[in-house]
Amino acid sequence: MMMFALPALVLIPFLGGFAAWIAGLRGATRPAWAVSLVTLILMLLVLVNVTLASLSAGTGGWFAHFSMPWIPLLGINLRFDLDGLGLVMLWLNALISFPCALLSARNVSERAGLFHFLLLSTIAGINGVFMATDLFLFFFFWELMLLPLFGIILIWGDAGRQRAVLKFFLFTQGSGLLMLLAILGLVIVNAQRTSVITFDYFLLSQTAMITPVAGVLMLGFFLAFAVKLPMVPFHAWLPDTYAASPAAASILLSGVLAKTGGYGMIRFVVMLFPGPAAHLAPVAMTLGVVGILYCAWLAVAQSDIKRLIAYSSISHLGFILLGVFSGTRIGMEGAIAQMVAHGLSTGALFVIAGLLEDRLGTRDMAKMGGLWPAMPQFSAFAMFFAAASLGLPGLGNFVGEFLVLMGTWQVSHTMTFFAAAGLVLSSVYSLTMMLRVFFGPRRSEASSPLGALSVPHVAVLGVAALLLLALGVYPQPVLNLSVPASPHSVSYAQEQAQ
Amino acid sequence: MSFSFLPNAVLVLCLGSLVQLAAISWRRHVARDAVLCVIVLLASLASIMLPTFLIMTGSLPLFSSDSWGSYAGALIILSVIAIVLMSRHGAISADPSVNSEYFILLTLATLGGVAMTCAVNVISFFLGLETLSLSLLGLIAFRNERLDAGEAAMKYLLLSGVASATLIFGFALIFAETGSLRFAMPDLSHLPEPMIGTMGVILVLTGMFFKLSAVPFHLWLADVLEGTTIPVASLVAVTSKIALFAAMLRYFSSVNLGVPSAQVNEILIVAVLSMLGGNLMAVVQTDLRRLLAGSSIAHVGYLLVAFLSPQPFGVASAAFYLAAYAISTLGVFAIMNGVLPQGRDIREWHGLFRRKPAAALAMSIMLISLAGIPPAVGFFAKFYIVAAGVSAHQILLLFVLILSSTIGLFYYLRLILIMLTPAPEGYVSRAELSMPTPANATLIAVLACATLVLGIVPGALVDRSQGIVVTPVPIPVHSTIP
Amino acid sequence: MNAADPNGALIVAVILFSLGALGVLVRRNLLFMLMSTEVMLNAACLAFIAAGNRWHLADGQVMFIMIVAFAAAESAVGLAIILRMHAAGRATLDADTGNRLGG
Amino acid sequence: MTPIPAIVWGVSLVATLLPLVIACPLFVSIILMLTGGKLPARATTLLVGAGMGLCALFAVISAYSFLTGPDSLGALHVVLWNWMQVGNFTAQIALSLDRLSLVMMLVVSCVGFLILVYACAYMYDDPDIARFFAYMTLFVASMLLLVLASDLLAVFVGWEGVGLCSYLLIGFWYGEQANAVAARKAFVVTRVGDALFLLGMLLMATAVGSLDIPTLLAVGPHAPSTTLTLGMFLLLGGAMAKSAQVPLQTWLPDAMAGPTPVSALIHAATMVTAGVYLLARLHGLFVLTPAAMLACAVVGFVTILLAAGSALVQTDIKRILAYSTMSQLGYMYLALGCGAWHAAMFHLVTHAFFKALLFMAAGSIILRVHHEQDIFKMGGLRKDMPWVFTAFLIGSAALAGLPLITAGYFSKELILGSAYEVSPIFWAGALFGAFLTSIYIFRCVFIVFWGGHRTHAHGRSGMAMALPMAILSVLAIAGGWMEMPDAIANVHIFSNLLSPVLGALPQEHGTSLLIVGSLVPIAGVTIAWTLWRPRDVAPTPAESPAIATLRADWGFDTLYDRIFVRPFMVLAHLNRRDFIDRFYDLIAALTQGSGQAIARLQSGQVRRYAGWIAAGTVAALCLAV
Amino acid sequence: MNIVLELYGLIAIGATALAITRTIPVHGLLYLVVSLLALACMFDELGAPFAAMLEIIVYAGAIIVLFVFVVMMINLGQPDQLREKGWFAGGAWIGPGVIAALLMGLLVYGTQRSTMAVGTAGTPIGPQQVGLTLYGPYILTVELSSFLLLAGLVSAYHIGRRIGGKS
Repeated sequence: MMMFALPALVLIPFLGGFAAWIAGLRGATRPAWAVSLVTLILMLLVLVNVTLASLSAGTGGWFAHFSMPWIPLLGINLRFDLDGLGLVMLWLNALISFPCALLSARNVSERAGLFHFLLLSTIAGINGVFMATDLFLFFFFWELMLLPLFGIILIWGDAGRQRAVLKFFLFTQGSGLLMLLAILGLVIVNAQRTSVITFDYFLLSQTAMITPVAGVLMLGFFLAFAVKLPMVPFHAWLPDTYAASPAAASILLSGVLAKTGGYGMIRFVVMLFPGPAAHLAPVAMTLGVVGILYCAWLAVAQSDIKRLIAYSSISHLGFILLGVFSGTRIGMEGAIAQMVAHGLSTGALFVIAGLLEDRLGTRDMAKMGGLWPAMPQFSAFAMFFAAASLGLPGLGNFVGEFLVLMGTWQVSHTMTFFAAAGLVLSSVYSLTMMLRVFFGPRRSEASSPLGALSVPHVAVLGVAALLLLALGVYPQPVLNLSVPASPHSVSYAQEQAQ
Repeated sequence: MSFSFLPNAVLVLCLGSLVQLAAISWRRHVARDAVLCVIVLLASLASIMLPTFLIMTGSLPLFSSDSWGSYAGALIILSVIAIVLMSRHGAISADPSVNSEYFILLTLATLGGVAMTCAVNVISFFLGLETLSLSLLGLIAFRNERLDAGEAAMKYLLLSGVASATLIFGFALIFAETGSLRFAMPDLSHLPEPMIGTMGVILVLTGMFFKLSAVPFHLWLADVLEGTTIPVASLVAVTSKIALFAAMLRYFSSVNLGVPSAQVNEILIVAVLSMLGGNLMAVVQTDLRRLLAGSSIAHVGYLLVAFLSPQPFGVASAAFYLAAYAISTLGVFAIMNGVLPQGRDIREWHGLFRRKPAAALAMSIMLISLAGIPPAVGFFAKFYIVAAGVSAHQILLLFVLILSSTIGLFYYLRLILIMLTPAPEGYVSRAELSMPTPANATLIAVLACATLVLGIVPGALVDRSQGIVVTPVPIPVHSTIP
Repeated sequence: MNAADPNGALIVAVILFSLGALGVLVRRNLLFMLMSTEVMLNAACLAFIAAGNRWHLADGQVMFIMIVAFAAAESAVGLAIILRMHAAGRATLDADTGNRLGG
Repeated sequence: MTPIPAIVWGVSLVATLLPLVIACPLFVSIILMLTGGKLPARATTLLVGAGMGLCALFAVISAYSFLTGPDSLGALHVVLWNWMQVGNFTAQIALSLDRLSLVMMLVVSCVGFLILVYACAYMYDDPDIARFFAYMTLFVASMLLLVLASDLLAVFVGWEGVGLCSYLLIGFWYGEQANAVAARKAFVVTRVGDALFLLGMLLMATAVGSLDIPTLLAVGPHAPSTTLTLGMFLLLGGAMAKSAQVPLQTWLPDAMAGPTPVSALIHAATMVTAGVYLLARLHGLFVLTPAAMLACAVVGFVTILLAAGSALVQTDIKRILAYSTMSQLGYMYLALGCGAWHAAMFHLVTHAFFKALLFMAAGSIILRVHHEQDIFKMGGLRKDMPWVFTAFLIGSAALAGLPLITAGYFSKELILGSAYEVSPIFWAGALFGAFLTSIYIFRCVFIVFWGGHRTHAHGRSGMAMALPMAILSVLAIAGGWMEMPDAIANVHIFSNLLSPVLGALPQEHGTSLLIVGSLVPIAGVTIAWTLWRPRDVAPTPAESPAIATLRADWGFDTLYDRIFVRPFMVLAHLNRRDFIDRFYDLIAALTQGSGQAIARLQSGQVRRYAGWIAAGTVAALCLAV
Repeated sequence: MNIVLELYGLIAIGATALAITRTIPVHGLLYLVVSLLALACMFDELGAPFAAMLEIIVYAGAIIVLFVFVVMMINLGQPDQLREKGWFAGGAWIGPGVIAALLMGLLVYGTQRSTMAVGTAGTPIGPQQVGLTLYGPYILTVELSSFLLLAGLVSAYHIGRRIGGKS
């Protein structure tokens, strides 16, 4: 059962997507929506099952495994393995995918079937990324998950989407090709040493390499993940893309997709190339800090609410970079916690931004203002997530940021100092957003009746808020569970030998 | 023991063209001729699998029967079958009653192409090449009432004349230096004065690059694709390139291309220029065919990366890439031909997803494949090529490849994007949507499925391509008079 | 009979080849361009004959025959195209003007 | 293995009640948030009253049983759960009750209770009363967590929590842009301190391996002294921002934009004193770092004078009180810097009493004169509202430190004495500050309550407002009697209470200081009377550029605006489109341009095409040569 | 050294140079015929009498005549001639001249370095020998060349044919 759970996590959303597409062919929105929801619930059930099985296996190791030959001549297998990190990321993906599907009903009035197909395909691809341990398979999913998203943004996106989407794609694909180079380089180096062509993560992790080669190979991986994360100065695609995306896509992008970059950094940069990664760490951390400050600074000046959230998102992701490369356990845990918390909080903020755009017909904050009395419940949620985003202790983001800072402090005091300055700036932009959107006198443009929140919205935002709160006050289960397993994990090697 | 033979496919195609001629001389019937053409092509395809029919012993080897030749020959024949399927009688010429020649020329072009891929002697290669060229000329100018077609043919004629002359001049220099007409790059290190041999090889390369349309010998391609009909354009862009690339690979198979030399440097520079130039050129095109010309040039550059990488990946990845390229490019042309034959301006393609979703989806799959994104076959093909390049440590080429494929992404995706969005305000469409013929529709469906299936399960083709070897061209016993 | 020097013939071939190339590059009249390609082919023929002489092989002449066959076919097709374009309304034989393809 | 969170429910009564002290206001807050303003005002006030009453009751009971309990000299530790545990770093959500936190808990819960009762009346007619009390009770809960938490990181939760509530409450009337801007300013400025606090915690955690305060106090002294000094400076920075000390004081005057009970609770009695409390809790480490202590004293000293100077020329009654709060906090910092922990804590307590009282009285005035806050538009209110007058007078007297009868007198004397011990300059400055204090507060009293009517007062303050004021009035007078210098009476209830935690009260000084200290406030009041006693002409505020600067907080605001805020914002707006993005645009344009150039090669002229072929061949031949 | 060969070579070069610079097509063609005849003589000198005959018969006799036919059919007049003259104005020569000169220089440089020993040269390779080679080892290429000619034939036939309204 556990054996097939992993491929099922990819196949279920994909097949469900097909079913949704077929269900939506008649033009009705409802059936496709329902199929999509059922699929997600099914996926969640499988995930629960996997989690329960994993919990009994203890932490820090590999929980589940699946392998099947794919292109045997090149040593390429359909290989999935699951460790704590992957499991936590899968959960994040599953949680984020619900609002995407739930809240789509409003924006997506036509071709809903196609929308759900694309959405679920993206989710399937992301699931694959989080589990694949064959490097070719990983790369396959890595590229694959973007394609449906491309469609979603293009078909249902806002003005300027064409430019944005092209930019997004060029950045990610271009860097992806660098990663492909690195993967192949690793495979070839390994093949020269062992005369076996394999793309297996575990086998490749044992490749002995001379430093310059390893460094160059690592750089290929690093750049691909740095673009996806994104790291300054490769962030230019993100604000445009987030701003132009429909709500569901921006939730997915900010909530999960960016985290694939962080995930990759951990699994394929730090774990696979520990030595070179340590050499790169000062650069990566500096760029992380620069990103934290620079993008927070940019966020302050934005008038488009989605762009503001987008820049704030990059700023927060700098902490992930910082934590991953701090080289400390605590920093790494912090980075993982930050990924989860940031996924939830930014995802929720995009739900809010999407709703605002929906109700007001604009994203320009200059045309908003004084919305609190018109939509108190909604505004309270916004306040909550703004507080989470500025790192209020007691909410999930703080745990991540604190642990990251703690990890960083052990490495560099200066960097920690500047990163902490980012906390001040985060309060500036978060509160500026609150000020310009919800406080102050009511703008005349925004005087149309805004209405109450729908039940799905309340549910989504409420669940996100509860999870953030839970993560904030009792993060220990996540911290325990999310320990990334080493490719050299002894117990796993034994298990494989049997 | 040396022996001479005619490859089965060549033989079948020769006979087939005669049969077609005879059929025409009996009575003209266009549909019959088309069917006949397909039958001939299928027969030649089948004959590739069979042992050689016609062997003459004790003679000079003119053709080889290795797996590379069979594979490339099969690809050529399959691509021509696809081209026959996408040919619509109304579009080939103004007066469909004369279309019988069209099919004969297609058969002859196939004949030339297959002969080239198997040729191991300069003379047989030359004849194959020129048979293909002359047939192409006739096909390019087939709608001869059009000035466009005439101009395209004229350009092709003049430039290909120059290129052919250069090519054979190069052969002549090599012949003068080595005294051999073996179709294999001479081992220059054993020559007393290698420079003239090197110059000969470079002149030969000029001729080959011209036919491959590699930068800077590429300028004719866009004009020819623009000037002729869509099926012929795909013949130029796909079939003739496969044939030439196959021959070129055979020509250089006997030398180690990992060792730097003048000709290796030239190929390297041309590869870099082709990848960059083709993609950069395509970025700014507004005419779909010229855009595809740029794309085709760029793909030649990618192929050259595989070309420069030694065994085991080099040949296998080139073989795979040729198939992927053929499938995807033919797919694009087939869709153009079937859905929007007048859709030269890319703005005509706006909103195709709304107007013809299936065709637009197929087109997107093809473009994704050309761009090298999973799950289409082009992804694995590019992966394979990069693997070959990495194993050969072609750092420069790989970086250029990555840079240029990123540029390439831009225009492929822009096309998809255009199909997804409605036409801009004020653009008056002149092209009309047409209904693809059943044959064309089938072709599109088959190609789209092939793109996806081979993309997801490339194993079978990988196994096939890994098994391909280019047997070294035999050193002939000199053609002394018996 | 004196022994002919294939080397000298080769130089003549090279010069002829370059002259042919010059003709293609410099002439705007399609007819002359076609003629120039014939010159280039001729140069190649000469080179083959000279090489055949050097190695005392008949292969050079065989190749010559093939080239002549090709030259004949090519000029026939080329002239046919020129005639057809003329008939289809292209005003002059100028290769530089009246082009519809390009850009 | 997953460690099971260690929830150790204490067997004792205190251990059970202590979490409830925090939980009561928290639950009230959650209920109010979840009901989303649908509760009627009466239900809301009842709920708040009950919740806060229970909170105060539990606090008192637990304080009583702690003091009477077995380990009343030590600390009681209640571990609720393991917050996070990574590697060898552990943070717990744990409460600890010792005598220091006990005092603070009592102040917060009891004063908080009184102010919330007052607020029930004050805010009764506001349509958003539920939101108001949701924030207020959340604030109380956060403040109690801050006070009781045993782990610095948990303290930080409360620390930021009160900051957030302060932000929300300053911006409570968000309809006015200015209020929301003031709220943001308050949060951001204190956030600067929070960042420093966080850095200090990181440093301590790294040096000590734990943020648990008892561990810190036990292990911390063994840390290298530079580390310790740096850590203390960072924590001091955090405390200063929270307590609005120079140079991070600019947010407090603007924070008066919130409803007056907010000012009373947050910006006078509790939150702003959190810094003082924090430093007092860490006094064991603080005392080891003389540099940090000196800095603390200097900061307090400067703040006393600057704030008193500003208060002297304010026209807004709440701003006068705000500056006076800053000034009084300055006294506490001076005391901390001088190592007079008892004095600082004592002043904290008395200040909480009289400043809350002053704010309540001011609030009552404001409410009854149609939300007029300019003192020069008031006048002669003595007769309209005698009870409020009395309360305000008592508060003012305590603030000015009128000798013997006010609580402020005793706490201030204690500080003055210890300041003299460290440096006579500190003493003299603080004394001068006291002089200014009595002038500015009685200037306010005389202008507002004497003279002719310049505004019309209406209505009456209800019981719910009067009672808390009455209680606080009593405390503002009698609170001081807990601790008297030996020269007056040998009463040391307060210092005895805290001695087990803070150590013994230092040696007392002669009566000469005491006498000088007693005369100065009286002199101040006299001067105030001569300057602002009722005359025929209505008093007007003095105007001159110097005074305007003084009134505008000595120009700090403008300065910060010029050197920090404006360059930051202007540059940010200039770079709004992100120059890195432009760089990529440039690359795109280059690509496009080279594409155009390459496409232009295809001129359509076959000669040129042939030319390129020939040129390519020539170039390749060059390779061969 | 073979003075005769050099002489023929010079004639061929001169005639070719004149052929490609004429303004009147028929003049150009006539010079081309001279060049071809000189080449034929060179072939003969190089021991390829059969090739020399073919050169005269097929090239000069058939192909050039084809050109002459076309020139006659197109019937270019005086204006074309004047225009051709105009095209020869100075600047037009620079680029092509440089490229061609470079091409020639490089190739001459390359061939000059070659030390071509005169092997068994001198004995001509007669028609019989050529015939035996052509119909011996190269028999299949003869067969293929017929298809080359077929392709040329079909192409030329189709292109030359009138289609559409004019017919």
